Formats: sequence, structure tokens, C-alpha cells
Amino acid sequence: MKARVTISLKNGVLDPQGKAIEHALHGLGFDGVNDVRQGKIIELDLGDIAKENAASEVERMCTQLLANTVIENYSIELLD
Amino acid sequence: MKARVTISLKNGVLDPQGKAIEHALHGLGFDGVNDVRQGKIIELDLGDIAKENAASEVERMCTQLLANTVIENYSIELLD
Amino acid sequence: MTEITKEIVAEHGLSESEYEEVLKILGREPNLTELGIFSVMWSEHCSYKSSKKWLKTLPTEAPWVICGPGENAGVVDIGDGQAAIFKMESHNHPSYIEPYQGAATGVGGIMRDVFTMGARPIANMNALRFGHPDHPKTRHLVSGVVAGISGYGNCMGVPTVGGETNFHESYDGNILVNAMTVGLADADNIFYSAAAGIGNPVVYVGSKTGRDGIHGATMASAEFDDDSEEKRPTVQVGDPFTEKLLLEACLELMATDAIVAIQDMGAAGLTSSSFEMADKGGVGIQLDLDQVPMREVGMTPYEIMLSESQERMLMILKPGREEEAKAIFHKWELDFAVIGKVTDTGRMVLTMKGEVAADLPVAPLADAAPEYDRPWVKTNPPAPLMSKDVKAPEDLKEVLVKLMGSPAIASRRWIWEQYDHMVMGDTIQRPGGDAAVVRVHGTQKALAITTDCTPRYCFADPKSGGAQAVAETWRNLTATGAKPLAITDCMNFGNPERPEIMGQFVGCIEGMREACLELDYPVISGNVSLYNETNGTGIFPTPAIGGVGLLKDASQMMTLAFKGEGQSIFVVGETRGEMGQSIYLKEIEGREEGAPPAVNLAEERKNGDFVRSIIEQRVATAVHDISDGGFLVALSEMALAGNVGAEITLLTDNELHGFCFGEDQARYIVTSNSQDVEKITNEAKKADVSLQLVGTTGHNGLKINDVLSISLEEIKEVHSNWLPNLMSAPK
Amino acid sequence: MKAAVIVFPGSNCDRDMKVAIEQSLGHAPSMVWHADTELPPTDLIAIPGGFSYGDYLRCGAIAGNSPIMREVVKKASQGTLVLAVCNGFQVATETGMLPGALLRNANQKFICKDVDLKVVSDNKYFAGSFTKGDTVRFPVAHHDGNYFADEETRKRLHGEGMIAFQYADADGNVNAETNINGSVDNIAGIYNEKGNILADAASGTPDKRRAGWHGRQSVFR
Ligand SMILES: Nc1ncnc2c1ncn2[C@@H]1O[C@H](COP(=O)(O)OP(=O)(O)O)[C@@H](O)[C@H]1O
Ligand SMILES: [Mg+2]
Repeated sequence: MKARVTISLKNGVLDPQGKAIEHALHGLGFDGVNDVRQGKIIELDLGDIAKENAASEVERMCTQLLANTVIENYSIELLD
Repeated sequence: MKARVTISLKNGVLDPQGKAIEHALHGLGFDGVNDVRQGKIIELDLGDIAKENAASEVERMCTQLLANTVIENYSIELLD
Repeated sequence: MTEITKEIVAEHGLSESEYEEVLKILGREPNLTELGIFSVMWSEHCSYKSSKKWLKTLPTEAPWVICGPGENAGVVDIGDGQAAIFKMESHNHPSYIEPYQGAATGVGGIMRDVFTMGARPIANMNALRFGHPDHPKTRHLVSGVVAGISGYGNCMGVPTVGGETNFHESYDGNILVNAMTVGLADADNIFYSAAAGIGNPVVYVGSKTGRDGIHGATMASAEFDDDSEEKRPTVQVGDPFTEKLLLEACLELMATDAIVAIQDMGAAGLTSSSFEMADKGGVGIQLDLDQVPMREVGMTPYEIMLSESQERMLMILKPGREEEAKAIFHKWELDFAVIGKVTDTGRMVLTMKGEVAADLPVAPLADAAPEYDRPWVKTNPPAPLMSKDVKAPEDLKEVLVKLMGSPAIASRRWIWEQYDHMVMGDTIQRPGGDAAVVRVHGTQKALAITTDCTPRYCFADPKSGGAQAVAETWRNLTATGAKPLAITDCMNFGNPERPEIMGQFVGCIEGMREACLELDYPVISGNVSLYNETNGTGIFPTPAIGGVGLLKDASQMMTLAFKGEGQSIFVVGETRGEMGQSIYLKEIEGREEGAPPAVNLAEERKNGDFVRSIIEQRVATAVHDISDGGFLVALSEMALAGNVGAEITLLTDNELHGFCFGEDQARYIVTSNSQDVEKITNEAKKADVSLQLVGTTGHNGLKINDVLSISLEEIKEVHSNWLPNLMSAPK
Repeated sequence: MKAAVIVFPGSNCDRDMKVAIEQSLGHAPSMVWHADTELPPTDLIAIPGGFSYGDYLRCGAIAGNSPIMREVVKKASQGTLVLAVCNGFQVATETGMLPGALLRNANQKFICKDVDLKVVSDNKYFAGSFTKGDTVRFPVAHHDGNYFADEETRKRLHGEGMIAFQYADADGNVNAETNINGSVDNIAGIYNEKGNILADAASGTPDKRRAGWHGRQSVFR
């Protein structure tokens, strides 16, 4: 069982990386672009785990380590 | 028109971040996890752009700036 | 099994005659793995086949040299049972292809060379050459290279304390990234790479092996062409965190006596490290490749042997010490594997899955490495160009503003503020001075470190340029009060198969040799990077020199900043008005012409020894050597650093522009308190040194006679803004 | 007074911190490995700067989850003094000992230079040699020093005197121009409510850090 965790900054948290990318895109002539946000994606192989446990397991990984809920949201997708 | 670009390391390219995360997850008792890879996700608002142009526009952004095609792959999703 | 065709041999960069030599040594055809091994071992990068003949002519000895060229890095004695270990290395081609990772892994590689020998790295330097500032790739390369150096060095916790940066169109398609590391060790606990002890275990530690940079070593020696961007996947990704762990683990193990020999895996990875260890020890090695920690499945012996995965080391341990060593590496969460043993066969035997993957004689392969005496032609130096041959400028102020904001002279702060230059808490002279100074932790001593080279001089006259590069490092160390000890070098040139390029190489070496001899300043390590050309156009010859000097008493360290108002300003050394190849000529007249300034090594030595002696006698209050841009640029730099102006009265036989902008060598600007003027004057007489009192510090700008008056703000503005403006301008 | 310095894999200012404490207290602190589960008896816990775990994932995140940190959090809640510098600041926010989080510097670059900091609050444990309103000059060396806290937290920080330092100029002016890295309200360092935890984004060579350590009552700077 595999999982993909997508982590993005919460609304209202200024995103310096996103802003820098936006600025650079404008510099390259992509003028229409705005509201650029950068996030992270973490892919995991969960090994042999029952599907019904997988979601809660990954949820625990997120709250304990993968995401900082002060500034980040996360979403989990299970892939098999 | 919005777009989401997902950037991941090419197969075989060392992923120090993924390795460290995997190690930390083991330390927290998530023993079954392996093959952790970290990638990036970039969300963009393309403004008023015709759907038929959007894909090629984002493609150009990827090759010129967003992805480091030496070591990274990218994929593009258009959302509206 | 793959048949070895002509094409395969050519792809491996071996010439026909080289391949015949392979057949002769083996008495049979090699298999692919063996061919791969020959190819990397005999590449320019590993074998120094074009340069060896000339490198041998460099002076490498002095009473304070503990280990000269031939090991991972050179070692000098700095007293009290301590040694400084240093080397410089290039990562040019990888940095052009992928600037961040290329530069980062360059820094990682040179640090490994230094800690392999038992030293804790205490300072990093970097010598960078980029293309024309307006070239479309330049900014991307500058920002990537600087970020890569910063990313790796900062994470390692080793301060990056200095370096140099040039911009010139000759580097448009071939940037140079040369990294230097200085480390500190106990003189009686230095580690070498010669394998010994038949039956001793061969141990692999560090990161796992992946398919990184396979053929990187051959790539680094192959000339670029337009489709070089296709070669991208050979770039490695650096993992500074793992290297930091590797450093700590190695130093911990080195504190025991378990290690017989140790060698980092750099270019050509497991191949060159194992062959070098076996060859130096005159022994054989047997490796079981199944034991090599691997990151990917299905790796072949060829891939394992040629992988350039970073952050790995090979060691020979004393028998029975495996468990103790393993415990240390496991504590640091690193791989540790016994992968083979030392044998008395004189052969390198590799097995995998029960089969022999390669069986090669060590010494013949190493001894038979090609060595070429490539044809060369001498560069004829142009005639000198003196100030009388150059029209005087109408407005000195306009000239000064132009020079201070020019690519060669503008402040590099934008770069070094991205480097952690303070970590470890011993940086007592930060970037921006003549040389960085780093205290030897817990002592009164300090090391001064600099890198220098003036490629435009080397291009015009390789011999004089080679000597000048060495002399300039010596002068920069001297300006801090340090006694210069030794140098490392990084010889960056074009295609040696072209006689004029080979002639540049030979000329530079000749000049370096003379300077090293005259200044008592041997070469203890170095690196050669050839084939730096794109579509047949070579770079400027660039023998980057890294110099290290010792301050016995760090409290005597001198800086270039003016220390206050009312101090007397002297010029040490004679000014004849040498305008050839000067920044003035380039920026104001748009010409790169004439001979570079003459290098008089005896004068260099005499003047430097004098400057050092007045620093030691504590009568000098600020010292700066005069180089790019000449006297007025050096004066401006001293004024900006101290935020104190100066008033200069010049009575000179020369044209004023010759005095202000000539790049005559062996000169320094020195200040003193007014009561010490007599003493300094007498000392100079005694030493037979040319000394000229030219003015006093004070005022809030610079004044010369009645021909120049400019505020420090005006100078500062152009000086500090050029690079940030370049880097932030829209792409 | 006894001190302990926590060492993580990748810490690189642990020696700097040790030297600073040694020079100030006259005796060496204990060095405590991240994998340990117990602290020696100590009055001050120092979390040094550097790149714990390479700063991979998020700065300080992996270190924040190491075994010894559970113990540090517990001791801190019982009133032991904690000084968290640079990477230590990130570790402290990651464990929740302090509010907020640190983001990448607004200019995306590592910044290594001396900066002026305005001393914003008086504190009975730390800042012994400075008083509110002073400016002090310290080096910074960080890539992720951009402090973030939401609106509510910011109000609390201001209201309860929890802001230790703000990026300023030499005259103590705090404004957008003196904000080197994009931190909210120019915040460079904060205390917890009780005032026994201080974290700041400055690095500090031993020499600079030593200045201001005056015995038991006022710790470090
Ligand atoms: N230009 C040079 N001048 C002096 N010594 C050199 C020079 N180039 C290489 N050397 C020495 O030759 C040895 C091999 O260098 P190199 O192959 O670059 O080392 P490594 O295998 O660590 O990369 C080193 O001891 C180095 O110091
Ligand atoms: Mg080496």
C-alpha cells in the first residue's frame, strides 16, 4: 500500500517561496500568473498494511512529523 | 484558470530529504514505512488564459524555471 | 557478455594506442567492467597524463612541509604539534551543467579530501569565474553556484571565509568553480592512503552507492560541445547532512588507532580509491561487490565500480577492529560494510554473485598510465604598456566611479553574506579583506587564507601571470601580518592537445615555480582541470592559487580598514605606471592590451618582509596590497572599510593616472600613527625598500591634490550596488 | 549554575555554545546526545544552532521529535531555563514549547551578517545586561529565520511581553527596512509566558554570546 501526502501552507501564511517563484515567472515574461503557492508532496510505501488502518496510520505520521499544523494543511491519498 | 505542477526527483536520483524523513518515521515507530520520496507542488493562478494555451504555457514555465530537468520530472494538471 | 568494439573503446575515451596498452597489460581483451576501470584510471582527471611532466617541476619541499603532493591533501607544520591540511579542487563541468548540485558536491568533495587525512575542516574558500555579466546564463549560474556552496558548507558547519570571483567572456560556456578547504589536525595523527597488512579488512562507510554520475570523471575531462546539456543525468546530488555525520564518525574513529589507511571516494569512486590505496601500498585488494551497500537494485559491477555517489569512504582497518568501528558508524546512522581484504597478489580482484567481475594487475595499470609530453608553443608576451603610452583621463572622479562599480572590483558582499562565515566562532577576519583569518581554536595562533589569480595576466603572458598569481597570494597573506607557508593550486586550462594551450600551461607552471622558489613557498597539493573549452574556444588560463600563512600571535593581525583620522599614508614599493592589462585600460579605454605588470620576485620578497616586520613591530595601523585597479582603488577600499576618508598629495614623476591606476606589483598601502612616521621611514631605508609618504587619513571623502574630490557615499553606492543590481535585474 | 547542551546529528554550533557557556560560567556544560532519554541535573538547557538532521523536511522538525526533547519540554514546563538559538528556535517552535513557526527568509537566501536588535522586554532570567529599549548588535546566520505567528498569537506576544528582540537599526528603529527576513512584526526572538524559555534567530559567536551572562539571575546575553 502506498500513500501520497500533500502539504501546503495555510491560507494567511505568507509563502516566501511561492512569492519568489511568482516574481521570477514575471521576470521571464509570464505576466498573467499570480497567486503562486508552493507545497510539498511526500510519497510513502506503507508496506503490508490493511487498507482500513492505512489512513489513520498516515494521519498520525502527519500530525506527529510530516506537517506543522501551525502553518500547514495536509491531505492524504492512498494509492494501491 | 489554475494549474498544479507536481515535481519529483527522477528515478535513481538521491533523495536526501526522503531518506531523512524515512529514518525519522522509523524512529517514531512507523517501522513498516519505506521508499519515502519528497517532491514539490506548485499551484498557480494563470489569470485569463484560454484553456488551449494553458498547458503549453505551464509546460514552458516548467522547463524554464519550475523544474530542474537535470534531476527532476514534472507533471501538469489544469484545474478550473 | 558485451563484446568490446572500437566504438565502445572510443566511448570510453581511450585512444587506440591506449587500448593497445590495455591489451598488452592484460594479455587478453578486457571485459566491460575492466574497460570502464581503465577508462577512468587513465582519464585526464585521474592520471594527469598531460600535466604530470610539468607538475613534477614545482617545488614541494620546505622544513615545515609534512606532506606534499601525492596524498588527498597537503600538510604543513604550524607548531605546537599541530598541522594545517589543505587542498583546492575544481568542479567546473558539473557546475556548468547543474550549478547548485555541481558546486555543492564540489565543496563536499574537497572537504572529504581534508578530513580523510584526519583534519577537522576549519575553513572553506571558493575561487569562481563566470562569463560576461550580461551573458544570458551568467546570473543563473552565479545564483546557483553561490547557493550550492552555501547550502553544503553552511550545513557542514564549516565557515566559508573567502574566495574570489571574476567575470569574463572567456568563461561564457565554461565557468570555473574551485573550492578549497583548510583543516586542522594533530601533527602526529595524520592519516594516509597506502593500504597495508595482508588480510586486513577493506571497509566501506558512508552513503549507499547509486547510479550517480557514472562516467562523471570522464565527463570532467571531455571538451564541451553544444549538446553537452544532454549529458545531464551524470550530475550527483549532494547530501551535506550525511557528510556531516561522516565527518564526525571518521574523526571519532581516528581518535582510536584502528585505521591503517583511509581514502575518500571522489571522482571515479570505488575504482580510483581502491586502486590508489593498493598501488601506494604495493599490495592487492580483493572486493566482494555483493557487500557494497547499494541504493538501487540490479546494479552491475561496472556501475558499482564507476558510480560517483557522494559521501563515501574506503578504509583499511587493523584486524579485529571491525566491531569497534562499526559501532561508531552505526551510532552516526551510517552504512558500514566489510567489502573485501588486502591481498599479496598485487591484483585487484572483484567478485559478484560468485563470479569474477574483474581481475586486473594493480601496479602495471597505475605505472602504465599514459604520460604525454604534449607539443607546446610559447605565448609571446606583448610589449609593456606604460602610462606615458596611455592618454590621461579628463576626470579622475568619473574614472574612479566607473572602476569601483566595475565587474572586476565591485563588492562581493552579495555572495559572502550567503555563506556562513562565522560558524565555529574563530573567524577573526571576515570576507572582504586581503585574506581571511581563522583562529586555531583554543590557541593564540591563527591561519590566514587567500585564493588569487589574475587570468588576464596569464593569458597575455603565462609565465609572468603564473608568478603573479603566487606572488599575489603571498602578498595578501603578508598584508594580514601572517608568514606565508605554502600553496595549493587548481590549474584550469583549455584543451591541452592544442599547442598554444599547452604552452599556456607550461608557461604558468614555470612562473609559479620561480615564485615559489624565490618566496620559499612550496606547492603542497593541487588539482588540474583541462579541456575547459566550448566549440574550440578556451578559457583564459587560470592557475588559481590558494595560499595559507601563519600568525603566531593573532593579536597582531592587521586589517585594511583605516583606523581613524590623521594617520599617515604610505605607499610601499615602486610605481612605474604599468598600464598593460589593467582594469583601467579595460574599463576606460575598452582595451585588453599590453604586457601584464612585471613581476620582480626579489622586490616582492623584500617589500613583503618589510611590511610584515612593521606589522610585527606594531607600527602599522592598516595594510592593503595594491592589485586590480591600482592605488586609488586600494585606497578607496581602505576608506570604505574604515568609513574614514583620505587626503593625498602626490608629487610624482609619473603621469598621475599611472600612479593612481597602474597595476605595478609588489606594492602595499600602509598607514601609521603620525609619531611612527620616522620609525617606518628608517626601517624602510634599512631594508632598502621604496617608501613614499602620500597623505593622511581624515575628511569624509577622498581628495587628491586639486584633481579629485569625492565623497565616500558616492564610492560606496557604486561599489556595493553593482552585484545586487545585476542579480536582481529582471531576467 | 549547571548547564546542558543538546546535541543532534547535524548540530554544528554545539561547540560554539559549549565554549560560550564555559567562558561565561567558568565550567563546562554537559553535552547531551539526542537519543538520550534523561537529562543530567541542570539549571539551563541550551539548544544550539546548526542544521539538525540537515534541516530536511522542515527546520527543526525531526530534531523536535527526538527522544531527549520530550524530557526538555517536561523540564521547561517545570521552570528549567531553556535557551534556544537559531536552529534551536526552530526546534522549540516545532515541539510547541513556543508559539509560531519559522519560514524560509523572504529573500530566499541564507543570511550571514551582523544585525541590530532592539531589546523589547525585560526578563528576570535572561537579558541581564540589557534593558528594554537598548539595541544590541549580534550576528545572524540562518536560512529560515522568518518568524510567523497568526494574529491571535501576535496579540498575545505583544500583550504579555513575550517579544524579546526585534530587527532594528542602530538607533532602535523597527520598520520594514530593518526587517531582514520577513518576520512578522520584525520579531527576532521570543519568550514563553513564564519567561523561562528564550529563543532567538540570531546565531552569535561565543565572544558575543558571552557578553551579558551574569551568573545565576541573568543568563546568556
Ligand atoms: N597542480 C598540482 N600541483 C600540485 N599537486 C597536484 C596538482 N594537481 C594534483 N596534485 C596532487 O596530485 C594528487 C592527486 O590529485 P587528485 O587526483 O586531484 O586527488 P583526489 O583523488 O583527492 O581528487 C594530490 O595529492 C594532489 O595534491
Ligand atoms: Mg581525494
